[in-house]
Amino acid sequence: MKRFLPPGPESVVSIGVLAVFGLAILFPFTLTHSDPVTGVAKEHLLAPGWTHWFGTDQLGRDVLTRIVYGARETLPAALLATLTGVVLGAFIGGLAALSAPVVDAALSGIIDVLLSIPELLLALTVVILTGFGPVHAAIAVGISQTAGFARIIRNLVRSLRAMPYIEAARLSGTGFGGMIWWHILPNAFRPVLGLAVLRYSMAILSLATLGFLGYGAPPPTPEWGLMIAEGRDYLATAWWMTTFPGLALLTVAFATNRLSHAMTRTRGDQP
Amino acid sequence: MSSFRHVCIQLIRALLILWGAFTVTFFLLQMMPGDAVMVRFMDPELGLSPEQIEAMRVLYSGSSSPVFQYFHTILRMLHGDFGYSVQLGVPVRTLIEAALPVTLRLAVVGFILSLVWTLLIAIGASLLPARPLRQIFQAIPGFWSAIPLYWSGIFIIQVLSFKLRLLPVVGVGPWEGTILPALAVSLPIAAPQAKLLLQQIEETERLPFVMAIRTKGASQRSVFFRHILPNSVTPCLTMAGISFGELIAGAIVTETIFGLNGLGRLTRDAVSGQDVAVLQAVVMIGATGFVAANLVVDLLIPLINPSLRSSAGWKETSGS
Amino acid sequence: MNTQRPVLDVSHLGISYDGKPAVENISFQTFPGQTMALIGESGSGKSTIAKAIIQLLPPSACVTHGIITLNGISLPDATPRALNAIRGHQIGFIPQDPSSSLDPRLPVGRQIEEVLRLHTSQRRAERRAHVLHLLEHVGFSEPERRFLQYPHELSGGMKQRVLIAIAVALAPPLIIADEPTSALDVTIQGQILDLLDRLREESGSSVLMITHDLAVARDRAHDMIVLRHGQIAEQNTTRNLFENPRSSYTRKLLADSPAFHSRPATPERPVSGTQPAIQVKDLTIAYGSRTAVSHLSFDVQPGTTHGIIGESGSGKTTLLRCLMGLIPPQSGSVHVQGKDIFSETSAERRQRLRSMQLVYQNPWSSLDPRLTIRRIIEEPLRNYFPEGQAWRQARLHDLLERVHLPLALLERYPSEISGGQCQRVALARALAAQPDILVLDEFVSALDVTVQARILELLSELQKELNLTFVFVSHDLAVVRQIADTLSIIRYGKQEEYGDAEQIFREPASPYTQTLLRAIPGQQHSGKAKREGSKEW
Amino acid sequence: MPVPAASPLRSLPAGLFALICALSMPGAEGHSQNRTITYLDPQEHTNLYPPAGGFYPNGGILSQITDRLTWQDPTTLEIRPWLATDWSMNEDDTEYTFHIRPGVTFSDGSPLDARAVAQNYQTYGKGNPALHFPVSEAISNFDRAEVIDPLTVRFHFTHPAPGFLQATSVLGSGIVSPGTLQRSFDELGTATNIIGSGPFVVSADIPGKEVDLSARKDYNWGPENRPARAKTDQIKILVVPEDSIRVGALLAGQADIIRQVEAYDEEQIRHAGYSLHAPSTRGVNTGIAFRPDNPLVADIRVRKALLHGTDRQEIVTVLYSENYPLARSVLSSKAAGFVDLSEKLKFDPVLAGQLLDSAGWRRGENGLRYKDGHPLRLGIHISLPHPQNKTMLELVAQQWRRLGVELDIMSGSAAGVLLDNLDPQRTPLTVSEVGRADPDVLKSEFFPKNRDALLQKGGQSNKVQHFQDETLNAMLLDIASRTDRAERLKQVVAVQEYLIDKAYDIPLFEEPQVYATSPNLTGLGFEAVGRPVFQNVELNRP
Repeated sequence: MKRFLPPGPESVVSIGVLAVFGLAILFPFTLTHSDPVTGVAKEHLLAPGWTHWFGTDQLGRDVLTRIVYGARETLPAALLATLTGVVLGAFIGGLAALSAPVVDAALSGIIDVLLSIPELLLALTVVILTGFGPVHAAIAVGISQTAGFARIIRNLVRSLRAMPYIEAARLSGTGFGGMIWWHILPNAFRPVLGLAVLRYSMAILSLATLGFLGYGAPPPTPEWGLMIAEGRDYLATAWWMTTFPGLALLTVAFATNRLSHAMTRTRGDQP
Repeated sequence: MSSFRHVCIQLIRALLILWGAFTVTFFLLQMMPGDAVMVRFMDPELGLSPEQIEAMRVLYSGSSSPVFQYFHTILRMLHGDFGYSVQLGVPVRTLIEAALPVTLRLAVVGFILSLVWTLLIAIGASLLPARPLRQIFQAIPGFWSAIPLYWSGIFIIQVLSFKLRLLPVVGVGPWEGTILPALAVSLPIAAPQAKLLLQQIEETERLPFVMAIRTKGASQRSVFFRHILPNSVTPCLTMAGISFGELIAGAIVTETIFGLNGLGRLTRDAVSGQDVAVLQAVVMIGATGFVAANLVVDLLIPLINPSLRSSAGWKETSGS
Repeated sequence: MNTQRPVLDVSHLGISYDGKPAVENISFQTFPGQTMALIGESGSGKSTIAKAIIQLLPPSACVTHGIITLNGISLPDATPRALNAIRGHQIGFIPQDPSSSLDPRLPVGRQIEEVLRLHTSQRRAERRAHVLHLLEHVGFSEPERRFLQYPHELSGGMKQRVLIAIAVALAPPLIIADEPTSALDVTIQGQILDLLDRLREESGSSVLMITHDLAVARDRAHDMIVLRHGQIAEQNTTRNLFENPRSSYTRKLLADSPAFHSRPATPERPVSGTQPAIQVKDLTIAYGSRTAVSHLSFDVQPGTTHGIIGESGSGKTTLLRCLMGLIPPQSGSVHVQGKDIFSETSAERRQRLRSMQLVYQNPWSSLDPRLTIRRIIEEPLRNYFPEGQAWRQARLHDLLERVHLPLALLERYPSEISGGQCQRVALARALAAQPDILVLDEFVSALDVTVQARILELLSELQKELNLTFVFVSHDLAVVRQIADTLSIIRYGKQEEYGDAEQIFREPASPYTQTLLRAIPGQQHSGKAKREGSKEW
Repeated sequence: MPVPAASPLRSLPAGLFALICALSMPGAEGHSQNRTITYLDPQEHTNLYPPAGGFYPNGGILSQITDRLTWQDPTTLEIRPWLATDWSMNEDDTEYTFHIRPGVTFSDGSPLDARAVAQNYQTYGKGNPALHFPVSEAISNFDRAEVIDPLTVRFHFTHPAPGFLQATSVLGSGIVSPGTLQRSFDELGTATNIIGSGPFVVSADIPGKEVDLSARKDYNWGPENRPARAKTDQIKILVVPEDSIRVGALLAGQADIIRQVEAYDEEQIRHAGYSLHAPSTRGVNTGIAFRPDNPLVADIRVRKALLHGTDRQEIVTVLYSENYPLARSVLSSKAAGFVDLSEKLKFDPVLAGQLLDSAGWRRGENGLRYKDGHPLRLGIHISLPHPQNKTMLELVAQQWRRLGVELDIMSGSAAGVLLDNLDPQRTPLTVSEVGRADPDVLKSEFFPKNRDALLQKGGQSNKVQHFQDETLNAMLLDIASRTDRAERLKQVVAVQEYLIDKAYDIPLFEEPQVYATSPNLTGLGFEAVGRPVFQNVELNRP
């Protein structure tokens, strides 16, 4: 594992931050004791203070609690989105890079077509086609990211294919399957992982954008994008409602971004 | 001769991509549940009977098969006719004519601003005297790409317009009204560009010729501006081409927040109202922007980088 | 020793990288009009010393002690501004790799002009005239045209001339030449060194030449310092060093340098008679409209070594790939063990590929960085032989022993072992397929002479024990001379000469071969530079 | 030493700053005298065919550019003359005769006479299928219009139409030029195509962004409280969907009037010295209507339980302000025929629990109620036009959860929501509200051929299996056709009681339209249903 996770203060801090949010996903009740869905209506719109660190929202729900439980909605969904994008992208991109030039040209053309359609618009269309909801939104974001992944993976695999050690392996009698399994996959794994981590932070933002535009989880789900979207109406009255979920989003996205940065940098073997 | 051939090939490729984008969206939109006629005329405010609604539907979309409509729509679009917005009751062309300048202004100003940021970040990260300062500049792209656009937009309005009263956001002229949204949209556009530029600068700095130039007695600043920067911008151009297409997607959010009535707002309303003709037109505009930006970049790269004059291709150089 | 005032005075220099000492206690002086050579293998610290002198060490390096003065000015104490005024003006620097040492984006004239712009108050027109003069001075015949050309339009030798023009533009008292010719073909190498000698004589500059090549140093330097592990192994005049080396390390270096030895006498091996292992007939290979190789023919007898010599761009790599069957020829044929390799069935092809292994030039890029050495060597064993785990294990140990590698290496990754070890692994992998023929592509070019000598010994040993046939491709005549029985010399894809190796070395028939042989460094003595570099090539 | 070509390090940020400063100047001091009044509306207008004026942004424009035959006094709800100087009707309300004021012209110069009025009503009352004009929901039983003389017009009805007089005063009955009605329906999406006789004329329409109004200098035929020309020359109606931007822009002096101020922002607006206006919409109160076709709410005990299990007071206190009075009936307290039914709407969670128990819904492990293994889970879609509707539903959900009932708040694409709302199985509940100052409003909301809030068989939806309430429908028809005003109002009371007794609707609060204006602006008036009237608006220099 140490071959994949580089040391260094930056990645340690990033991993630490992500671990806290991981804790929020797995055991939210260790971080907060309130109910994320039902609030005390009388205590609505309270400013941050000792009892409510991040204040309360318009229904008297603790904003911190909603952020903690919101991690559960936003982060796994982003993971699903990224996985969808990576798997589809790796399939299309890998297929293109490993196929005959004609197939490669055709697939590359398809990739370009998908790239030319604005990502968000594609995601919105897919959500409307598949129906609203967190899972559908995640898949939509994944599909909208697929083309980008596919292109990068195609170029990566093509450059790997040109490496002397691939030819050396073929001269050592390794077949096509063996070449992919033993040589291409292990060598593509880390760059793709680094890329996926970067895309993960983008997926978080895209999902939050869908939530913001009203295509994500239904209320009263404490989804971050939705919280920011709702909170902005209260900006003049209750700044904390949009500020803190925004900061949470920023923190996670920044941490994953830096992690990806650290991962792709070490040993400089980025594609 | 070969460069003419190259341009021709790229043009044909661009047209194929446009055709592909049209086809994909046409059938995606056909698959949507319900339609714009329903969304608009089933509104209880209008109190129309189901029979009347059905009559409306026949009027708008005709009763022909999707395949016929597909060819019909292509032919229409080739003549510059984008059809009729069911939702707003206006020809799509009128809508686009009103919306496109707004978004183009936003895109152009935002894009220029993003280039300014990119350059400033690169300069700061390379030339500032103190190492911690340089590191802060190096972290900016990651930080900016982590900011949700709608969130920064909200804060830009609240702080710059309402608190500091620098610029009004409502009832202002087209260019003035573009500045704040362009500022908001420029951050996420600048982030990946700056990240790539920093990466390239780092790579260029490792190249032997940089060391060779230092041995001539050139100062750090002179080496940076005369050699490192010009040698690092090529891949960023590619990225810039791609990000131009994303500006339109970014516009959906920005225009919602800033109350601009450009393509983004049009798109958003068209999506929720399932106004297929409008969506189709928007996709074609976005795709055209994307393809055109890439063509321009493709033709620009050899001008900037003499060693690529014989063989240029943005396909291979694009990255994350 | 020398009564003149030294140009450069280095004393007790110590440098460390991240706290680990890289260079210790180095002291030397250079004098006007003289060439001082710093000799050493990779990692000996020679480039570090050069960078310390010009004060361009990477941030991780740090000068721990010692003094560096240039004409009495202490360089480590100079301000950045003062240093910029010294670099290029007082110190000219000729970098190692001409192909990557010019800004690819600017015409070369502009790049020469830059040094004038930085250090003189000349106006534009004056600078231009100066640059044109310099271009002419370093041997360009059409300076006006060259001025506007981009680096990618020039050959390696031309680029090196441009870099020399930059270094000598302001006639600096000190010129540091960091491996100035190691990336160039042997014929061009001589011309460049001649040029450098001429300029030194004209300007009276002091030259500090950094090189790994004893032969080059012998031809050009007045004094020499042999470095080993960051310390001075020997400091001597060139004559003394070669005639009477004091340190054992110098003696070992001299012994391992192929340039100073002809081939050790080997028992006469059959050069003709039996069926050739490889038979190439009238082979022509084209890439698109360009002909890379034309009308090549040679035979290789089993158990012998055929050397193929060519400078860069001669088509030797193309030939080799065709030999392996990786690219088809336009005309002509290749027979391996009597069979035409372009009309074989896929089963035959698989069988031939097993018995004919290719070993690559770059030690690292031909080994998959994500696999352990064990996995790498096992690959052909798994693919070609159905035997089980135990057999493979035994075979693995046997192979490792054959290439003289310790068992401990098995679980390491390629990035964790040295270049020489990598080449041994590559050799073991090739041998694992139990081949009859090994095709070796610039197999030892990237290695230090001492390592190179060991690998060459290993090859001879393996050939004897396993009765292997070698095709040995190289640009280095001295190395090929050590190992080849027969020889092809190719130039621009055409065969210049083919025949018995000793015969060719003794009595070269083609003028090109004669030029090549003459250009081998180590045959002349310092100061006696031949005037060949004045004409353009 | 050579001098480097440039030092962007220093000059760039400075230049940028200068640029921003330079550009910010006009914004900071741009308020010239006699300037245009800026009105911010959260939504853009859609089709401006006058009968579609019920949509607020449409109403906001139509009420400035069109006049009606009559004017309804917002305080007394009395019908007063406007374009019609006087009128008469026959015994059974099947014939109405109006005398048109002489000298009125449309903004294109053509005369507004009996012929024009007749053509308007013919279109509103019967629609125009050829040009796709639908029928106005305000006009029932219309037969034909007859031009008696150039300034006299008579309308004939198939059945008694007692609501017609009031209907001539609503926004949906604004008179437009005959030329406007000869355009196709779709062309009326462009505001400049609407030619009316009102105090303002549309001078520009930038779709989705802006509608500019300029005053008609020759206007002198307004109703009695505002007879003369408009006090301001220019009104700019801007579309600004973001709540926080409308409020912020108002407070930052970038706008003069804003519509739709949410309750939580009222405090700071008042605090900053700005004025709030909250005209009532006087119709059916905002509430939650049941679709009894869905078996879950077919049982009156369940509906009653939810009615009594909803803490309406908490909703009003927590989410809204005094501008949102607690509903005391299905109808607004300011509507004609209102009856106070507070006693029947009491919050009583104990009773609610008992009712649910008796209906067979037992609490399960997790606190939710189950019957035959199925949870009591009711779906509802958010109704975006209503203030804080999503938050309100979340609060209702929070309250119902204590009863053991799960309120499933759904979202979806516009088409999906429409389809869902027509399917009682998916949406046993819907948010109901309609603004109109006439008792007919009850019919508009609940009658199967109208909005059909309860979704009856034979109504708007073909998904309904059984539910039909003939009693209710008969009562609603009765209101629409009863001629005697007192009798009519009695029937209105009966319908309100019936709706609550059957627990078809949970009325929550009386919905106002909340506007805020800058302190130096005066003269903002309102229609009977809360649409703004800009005729008397003017800015007083501070």
